[in-house]
Amino acid sequence: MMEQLPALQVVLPLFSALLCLLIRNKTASRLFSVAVSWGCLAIALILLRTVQETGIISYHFGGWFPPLGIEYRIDLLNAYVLIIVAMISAVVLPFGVGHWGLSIPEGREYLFFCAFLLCISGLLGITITGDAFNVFVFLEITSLSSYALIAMGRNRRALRAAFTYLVMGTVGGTFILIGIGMMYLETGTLNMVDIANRLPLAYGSRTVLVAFAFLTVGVGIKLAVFPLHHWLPNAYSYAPATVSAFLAATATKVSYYVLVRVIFTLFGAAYIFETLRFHVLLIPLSLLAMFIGSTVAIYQTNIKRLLAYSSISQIGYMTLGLSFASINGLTGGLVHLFNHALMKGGLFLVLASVMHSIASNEIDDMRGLGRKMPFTMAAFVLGGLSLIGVPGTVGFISKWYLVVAALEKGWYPIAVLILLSSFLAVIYIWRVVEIFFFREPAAEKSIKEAPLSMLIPTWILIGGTLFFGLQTEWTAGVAGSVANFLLGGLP
Amino acid sequence: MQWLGLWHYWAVIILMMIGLYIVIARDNLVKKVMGLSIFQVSVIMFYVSTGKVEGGTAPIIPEGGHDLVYSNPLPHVLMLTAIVVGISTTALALALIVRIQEAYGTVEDDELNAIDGAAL
Amino acid sequence: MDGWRSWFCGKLSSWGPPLTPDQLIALSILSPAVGALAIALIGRNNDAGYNPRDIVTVIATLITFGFVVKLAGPVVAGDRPELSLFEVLPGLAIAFKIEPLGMLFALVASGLWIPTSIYSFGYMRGHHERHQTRFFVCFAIAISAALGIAFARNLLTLFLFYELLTFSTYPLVTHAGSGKAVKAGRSYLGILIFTSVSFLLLAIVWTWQTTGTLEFRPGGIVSGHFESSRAILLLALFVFGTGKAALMPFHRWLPAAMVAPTPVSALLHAVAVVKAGVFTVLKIIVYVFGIEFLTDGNYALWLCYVAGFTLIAASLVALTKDNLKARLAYSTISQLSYIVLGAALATKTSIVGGGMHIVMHAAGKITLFFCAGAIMVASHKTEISDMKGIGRQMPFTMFAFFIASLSIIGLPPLGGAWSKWYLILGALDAQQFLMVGVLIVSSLLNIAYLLPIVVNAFFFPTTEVEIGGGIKEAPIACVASLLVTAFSCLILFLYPDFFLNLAQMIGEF
Amino acid sequence: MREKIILRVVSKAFIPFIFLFALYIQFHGDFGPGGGFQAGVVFAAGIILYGVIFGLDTMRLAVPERLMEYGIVLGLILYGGVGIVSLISGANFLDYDVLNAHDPTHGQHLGILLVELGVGITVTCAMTTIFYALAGRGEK
Repeated sequence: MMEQLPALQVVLPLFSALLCLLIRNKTASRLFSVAVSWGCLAIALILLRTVQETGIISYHFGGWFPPLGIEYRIDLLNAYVLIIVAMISAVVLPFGVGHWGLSIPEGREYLFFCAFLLCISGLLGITITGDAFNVFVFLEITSLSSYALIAMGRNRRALRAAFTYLVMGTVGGTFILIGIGMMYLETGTLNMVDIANRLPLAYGSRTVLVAFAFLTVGVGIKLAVFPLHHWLPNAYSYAPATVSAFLAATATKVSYYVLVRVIFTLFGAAYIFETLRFHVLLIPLSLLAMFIGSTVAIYQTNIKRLLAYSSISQIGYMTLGLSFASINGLTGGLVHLFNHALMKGGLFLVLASVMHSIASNEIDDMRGLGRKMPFTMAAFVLGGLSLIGVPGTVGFISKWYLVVAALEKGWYPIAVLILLSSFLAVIYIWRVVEIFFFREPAAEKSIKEAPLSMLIPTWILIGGTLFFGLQTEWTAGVAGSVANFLLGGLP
Repeated sequence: MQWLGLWHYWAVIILMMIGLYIVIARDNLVKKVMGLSIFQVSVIMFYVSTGKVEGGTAPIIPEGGHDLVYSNPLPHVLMLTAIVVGISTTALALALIVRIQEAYGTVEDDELNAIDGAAL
Repeated sequence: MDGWRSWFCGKLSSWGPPLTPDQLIALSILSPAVGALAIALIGRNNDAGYNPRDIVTVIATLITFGFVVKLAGPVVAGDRPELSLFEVLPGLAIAFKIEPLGMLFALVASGLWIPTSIYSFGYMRGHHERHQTRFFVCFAIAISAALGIAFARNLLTLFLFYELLTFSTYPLVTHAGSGKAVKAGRSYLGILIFTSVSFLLLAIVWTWQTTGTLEFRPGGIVSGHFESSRAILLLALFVFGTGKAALMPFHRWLPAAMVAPTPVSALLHAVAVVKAGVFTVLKIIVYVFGIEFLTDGNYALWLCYVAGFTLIAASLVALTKDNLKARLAYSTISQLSYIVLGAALATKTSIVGGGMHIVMHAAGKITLFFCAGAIMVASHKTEISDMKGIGRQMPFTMFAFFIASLSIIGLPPLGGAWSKWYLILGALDAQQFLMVGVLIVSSLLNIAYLLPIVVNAFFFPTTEVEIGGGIKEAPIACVASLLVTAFSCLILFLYPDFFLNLAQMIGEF
Repeated sequence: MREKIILRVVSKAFIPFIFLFALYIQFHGDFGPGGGFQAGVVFAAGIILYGVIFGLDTMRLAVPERLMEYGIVLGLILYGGVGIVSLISGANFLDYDVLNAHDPTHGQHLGILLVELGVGITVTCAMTTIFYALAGRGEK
């Protein structure tokens, strides 16, 4: 069975999603999806170990050998991203087991879990596949299920948010499709390794250029790179709380993975950064994202929107790391992928607990909440510190690599800007921390600490931000060898 | 006149722009979805047209005929999936529009904005 | 090593349970943290009467101090115990190694924690403060962070605990929860984080990127990698990045932090936090730049002037302040610059002076703050002009205030005399006669802003109508602690050997 | 549209042929153009035509909503089941060769037939469900 794991990684959640439709009972479908997500995590862990021990795994479907058939190709990079997706889903799905509350629409629980599992399988599929067209298919599976998930939010604005996301997402997805088509025209293959081998022959061609443009813009929309981020704040704010946590921690991460794949595997860093000088575009955009995202976050009154804008700025860090095209920079970007998943997942879970307790996301309603829900809010503070990049948290590690990368290139102003932008994070985090802890509660309502089934998943992620802030061998270590591998060095 | 030789690209691009324009410029959500569909169809046309080989036939091997030129079937197969994706997207979009209509009583974007307030 | 010293060192290290030095390092940093946890768990919402958390606090202070003292023995004897934890980044670990300067700072911070805790019980009760459990928890964490800074083996570890110290003291500054406190907390956190993230971290990464190491080493690590303007820039980033050293223009947080309850001002903003700042500056100058490197290139000359300016300017500002705590705050800023100046002069003697001043100023300033707090608890007075004649109602407090003032001014027979002595010697060594002048002028200014308070208190009749009315001495816990710290100023003059030894060993890693 | 007699009669006559054609596309997909997708859509078109002409309630009697929802799943499970069977038989996912122990080509035939059947069922049911979902909204 071991050699079938790559297929199972995707097939397991995919078919479990269908089974959820058959089960229909809300508790049963919930427990079932939790079990499935844990199974996915186990598979992902085994795959990472296998890749580390034996190198690249190649799996082909239906007896068609690559490059003709569809190939699942797992190297360090996707194994690493698989872990992120599987881990977050394994933590988010059990969140609040035993409580039905507000985050899951009543009467449609099984549909919720079905969409959730579909989304997981889509994300895992994008990550694992070695076939360019397959990326598109899984991308659409992810997108469709996430539109549905977002639309399940309680506020009617969730519907509009989902619709906007749908329009933007479809345009993005279609752009990716065009890009893939162009590459197919130029190389006659859809297998990524094959494309990568053949593209250098066509570097002069305009088709390749256009293909790259379409792919980047398409992925950029999905990734919410500044100025293509329009859909993200509303989608995250109005989605059901656990969905925000899951999407914030995984969806953009997987899009980032696709971008890295496109740039470093398909087109090759030398072509993108030396011939096209892509960083000339990407670095200013990343910096703008960092500053504008954070600045807008400062003025939000809805805490989920605040975190959503913070996500936009954090995505700026990731793309910045990528655009250095150096080992340290890419390590920084990739490690931030993991780190940001941990902290944003944790923070959104905190908000889900808060939502459960006070049924509001407005910062004003959370006055003095630190005293009523000390453990939950302490988790928020720690997650916030991590966003700021305080040493001892994961945020520091990412920032460290980015600054080192900037200095290494001699781009001192960028190093300074990276640090300054973390100061903006201090402002938007501390503004709400003050309100949580140093304001008197509005009215004496009986607000209780969140139940254990919510606290444990939250603290797993938040604890992770602390643990991996000190023990970086599994995050920065792996990210470092991925960066080495992508930039052509030895893994 | 080389640029005219690739006339199917022109068709694709014009369709695509029409679609995008509708998505951007129309306020009615249903029309937006229509634009989106046109946009997607343009890409499907693009793929299908690239699979065409001069004088090629459907890639089904008749008995005895080995020297025939076939069109490239792969883009067609891919588009099968893309069509399904398109249908799903449209269906989902329409479902959302129905629910927006129920929740807001309108499907015009500017009216929706007015209802939700400028704070969006 | 003479006889009594080896006997003393032996005594220091042999008492108590047998533990290896690396265990001791871990224990001394952990015990305040564990104490914090225990306080959090045991603490009740009873802020007025008996509360078991008080006992836990005292036990934690004693145990921590015990561990630090037990470590002092081997350090004085020449050992440099170390402990390495995780490797955070390749070649960069969270690691501790104790050298004399760190030992000095650790002894001061953990030692003064004991009287401060006892003082706090009296003060917090007397002042009817709320959320006392949170107060003691954060206090203990702050001490843990201070010890981490003291023992850090590399810049990364130091930075980690530096930031931990900032964040753990924030709730203490905003303790009152009033609008004013929250606003002060903002500028406190804002300035400290801004400087540390924008400058200090940048300097650290730059150093790492250029030299490939962040370890503290005798003789420094940057020589050979940085020169001329780049060295000056790096030094500026480091020194201004250490916002806790309150060098102008990044000093505003310190007066702002005075909204905190007085024990916080006393221990943290006269001892642990600010001393962590100047300690960091000293440590960076001695172990990252290296004294020779700085004097050879004359890179630190500008810092002398900045420190000298801060020294005089802050004293002048202090003269204008009528609020006692504000005056003490500016006095602290000025006194911190003595230490920075000692570092910037970069001679062996001036470094000794700087190190000694960490101890001497701590003992003096904590007493002054204790007195200010005691006056506040007993009479609810905060303005100096209202304190006329208060010496008659609170003789012990004001006597202690007098002793401590003399120590800050630097008059024998009090501890402050030693550090000033060495600082002036250091300035002479460096042939910075202007700085000698600055030091002398500032001593005069010290007299001008401290002694009038005492004179007011003892020799002027009170202006209040109800003479001898409500005002009595502060609670016994307060008075006892402030007398102990005042007495320690005297002791430090008579027996400075131990700290002097440590200070003279600075640079021997 | 209950009064439109022509529509009713004509569509009644047409619907069986639509179904038949769908089945043809479904099972001839092996040898010519066609397959599950197309067949499913045509089949669903027949059902939806019935619904449009005779009303939702009548349609619900003929093809219950719940049945259609299960149909989506069952079709896909049939598809996936083929994959799982090939997994269990020791080959890779969706490797049809192992489905028939004697002749890989027969295995291929069987495999594609089952998979396409699954697709056909799913598409039919999905289309019908979408119709229900959109058309049924107004009644609630």
